[in-house]
Amino acid sequence: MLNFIDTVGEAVAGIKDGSTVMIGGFGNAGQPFELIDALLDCGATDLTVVNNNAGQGDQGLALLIKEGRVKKMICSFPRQSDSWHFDAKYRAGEIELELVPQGNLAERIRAAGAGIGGFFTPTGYGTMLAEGKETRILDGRGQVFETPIHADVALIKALTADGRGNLVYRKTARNFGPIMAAAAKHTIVQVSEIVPTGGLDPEIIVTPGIYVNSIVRVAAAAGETERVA
Amino acid sequence: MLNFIDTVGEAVAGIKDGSTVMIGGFGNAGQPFELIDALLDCGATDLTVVNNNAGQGDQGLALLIKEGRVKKMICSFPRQSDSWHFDAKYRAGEIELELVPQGNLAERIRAAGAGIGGFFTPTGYGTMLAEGKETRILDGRGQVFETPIHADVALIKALTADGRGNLVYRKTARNFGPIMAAAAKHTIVQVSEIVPTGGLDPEIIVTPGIYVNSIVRVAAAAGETERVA
Amino acid sequence: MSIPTNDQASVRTGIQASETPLGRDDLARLVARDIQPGSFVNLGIGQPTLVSNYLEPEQNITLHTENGMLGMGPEAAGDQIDGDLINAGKIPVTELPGASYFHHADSFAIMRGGHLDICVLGAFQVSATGDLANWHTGAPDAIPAVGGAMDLATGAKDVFVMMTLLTRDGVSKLVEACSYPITGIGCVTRVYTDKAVFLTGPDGVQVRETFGCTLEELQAMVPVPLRAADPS
Amino acid sequence: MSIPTNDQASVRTGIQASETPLGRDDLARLVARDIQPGSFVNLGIGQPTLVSNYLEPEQNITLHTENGMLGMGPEAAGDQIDGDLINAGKIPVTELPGASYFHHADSFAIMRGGHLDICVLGAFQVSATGDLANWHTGAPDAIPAVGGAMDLATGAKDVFVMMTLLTRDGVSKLVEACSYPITGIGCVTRVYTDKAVFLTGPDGVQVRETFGCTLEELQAMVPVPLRAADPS
Repeated sequence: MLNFIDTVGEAVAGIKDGSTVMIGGFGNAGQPFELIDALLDCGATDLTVVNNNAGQGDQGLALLIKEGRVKKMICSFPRQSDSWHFDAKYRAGEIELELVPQGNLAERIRAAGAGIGGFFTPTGYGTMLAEGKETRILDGRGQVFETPIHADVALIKALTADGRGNLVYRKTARNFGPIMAAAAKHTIVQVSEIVPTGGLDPEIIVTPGIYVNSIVRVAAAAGETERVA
Repeated sequence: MLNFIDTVGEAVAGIKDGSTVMIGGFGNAGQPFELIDALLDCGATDLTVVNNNAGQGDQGLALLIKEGRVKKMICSFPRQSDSWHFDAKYRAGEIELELVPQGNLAERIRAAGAGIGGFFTPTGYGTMLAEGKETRILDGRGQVFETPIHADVALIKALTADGRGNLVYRKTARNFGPIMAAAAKHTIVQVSEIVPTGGLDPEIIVTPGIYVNSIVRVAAAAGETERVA
Repeated sequence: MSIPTNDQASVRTGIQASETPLGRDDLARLVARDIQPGSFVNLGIGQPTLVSNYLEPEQNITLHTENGMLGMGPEAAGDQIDGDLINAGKIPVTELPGASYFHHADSFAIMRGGHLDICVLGAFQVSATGDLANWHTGAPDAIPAVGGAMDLATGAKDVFVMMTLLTRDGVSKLVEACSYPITGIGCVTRVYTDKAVFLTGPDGVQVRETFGCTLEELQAMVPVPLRAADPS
Repeated sequence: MSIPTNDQASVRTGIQASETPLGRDDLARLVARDIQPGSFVNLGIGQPTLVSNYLEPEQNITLHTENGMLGMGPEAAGDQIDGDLINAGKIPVTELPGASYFHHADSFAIMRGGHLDICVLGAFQVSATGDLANWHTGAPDAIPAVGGAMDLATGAKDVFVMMTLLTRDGVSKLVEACSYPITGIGCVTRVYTDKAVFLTGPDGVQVRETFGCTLEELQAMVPVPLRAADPS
């Protein structure tokens, strides 16, 4: 069921302790900063967070980690020059890390949304990241068995929603949004703009409204909050 | 390497006997009729054809089957009121049939393009169509192991191409085009219109040019050849 | 004939009854009314397609068609007919405001990923535990064709079947175990027939409504144990 | 210094030589010239990014970035900077005519499905048979991070490595077997270094060019058997 919600606080209010939460974005592009801030405010804890990174600087996901709300990160690239909050928690043994090659992360999220129970991929074969995993030779190549990543909630950012919850994104801010929307039981989207039903060309819709549960408009213009310098 | 080609005949000239050929379309929508006619004219035989159906009436794929060029069909729905050429060949034992649930067909084609070596799906579990296939319980459900379908050539139809081979489609004619383009070694596209590079908005491109090898413009307006009555 | 006037399928108490068997259109009207507002629904080819005639705009139902569309509108007529805009039965249809198009893998991901609330399918047979047989008669000379039936049966949250209860020869299509090749195991949750509405599942068959017969008369036609539906 | 002026990497005969080691920019220029016209290419973070500075428009190369774009242009400056348009290194970039955007699973399908002609990556070590180690030093206190390295290594048709041949301590990074955790097995086809270009594969290491050293001097630095490249 689709709901249009007035504030980011109300949008995230139902997120429970212990939830698995997917958060869109790659770098700052597509990061739903306002929803993450609201998640910080709402107090939910003991979270498993799925994101490409593990927070940067002193904002968003990094603060959620700093405040001890994240028990486990599933991500491909936690180590960055400004990922000090994750680094500190990790070295202190206070956060669990499941490190996943980025393509496996994307494909496992996609598999969850598409009803695939598991798949074989050459990525990671013979590496540390395949240790303990089932392997087999397919098409003459060593391949590793990977399983879907489902989530209770996805927090994503899109450019525009229509009255049916159909979404379009902007440039490389599209990244994880479409696959996370499909993989989560409940998808919460912050958008820059809401247009009436029929206001988006059916040919250009990237995420159909069937994958969207809650929409909240955040006033900043597209790309505005992420603008560099 | 991308080539713009003047005639459908030249476009299909390189298709060899024994090839696996994917043909887009669902019903008449998205069927590349002119490319199929050219394939008939070019004489290639002993083909394995991947299509949702097995030809209708006295046109296109049905004629290819009638002329004995198809040794095997991989499809989900061969039996239609006007699939008499397939029916005759099948009853005569002159054509092999690999019957695949439509979603497995789509997902197996997608897997080929995405480098997935195989996947488990609940579709077909416990049915005749899973006989002899590996199964396992995943996420508490019986699932069947399915493998990718690769092709030598894909023949598809799109609405518009730009100078880089980027494609957009029209309404439900999109169907198998995007996934077949990615699954074939060589993708041949008939389009209604070719626009200069930069003439398609980067946000709306459905098939990036990396999946396209040959483009030929076929004069009929979009939807014109398929118009009913 | 009359149809019970419950607004929501989920607020029924025990068994309901009408005086005559239901015709195809009445049955379609009943299924339409049982679909929860805001649902995403796929209607199979044939009898299930009739359901679309009875969906009310205020139900806000979104129809999915497997060939790559959400927001499918009614069948197209006259100038609306466009060969690029068809449904799974290859019939020209229309597009409603808020529609979207996608390719076949994305379309079946919607079905297979459990995102459709309901699909409505025809059937040859349904078993007491919800096994569905609707793709193959099993006849040795039959050319098999499956289409999207197995994906729908396995993927939708609820699978409703619409069928006549008896074959032309008077044999029940609701059976202990399917003799036809099955489409999916334990997937059917409700069976709408001309004589009754059945709820199927791991615990056996409940009867929600009867049309033109009593529960006892119904039991005499059907080779599986029936009981009145639990109040829900 | 001078770089051999072959137009196509595939038409070289035996070993080539220049008088001095190559600097980073000269090496990037050499890699750029070795990329076949019309190729689809992914350039890794760091040194490989320099290659984009030397691609000629007439080569008609399309750059892919893992975060969801084909047709990436040069780094953005001034008013061009847009936080929604970044590369895999999170640096603002530009969009060329004919670009396209897609989501992460579609972007990695391009990499994993074997559709990229070439990726160019940095490395800690490459083995004689083309194993790549470029994601983890193996240090016990290191926080591991892999990003898209394994997908690129495994997926691209050709994997080119750019690195200095020796560590700061003078140890060869071209090794018999990687001591660092590997990124992919047997995936590297060419290694571009300041001292030589190597072709790696199941049959061992061939030297295509040397820069500021002879094949014998090179062999003295490298613990794996080298031979002059076969004429190709």
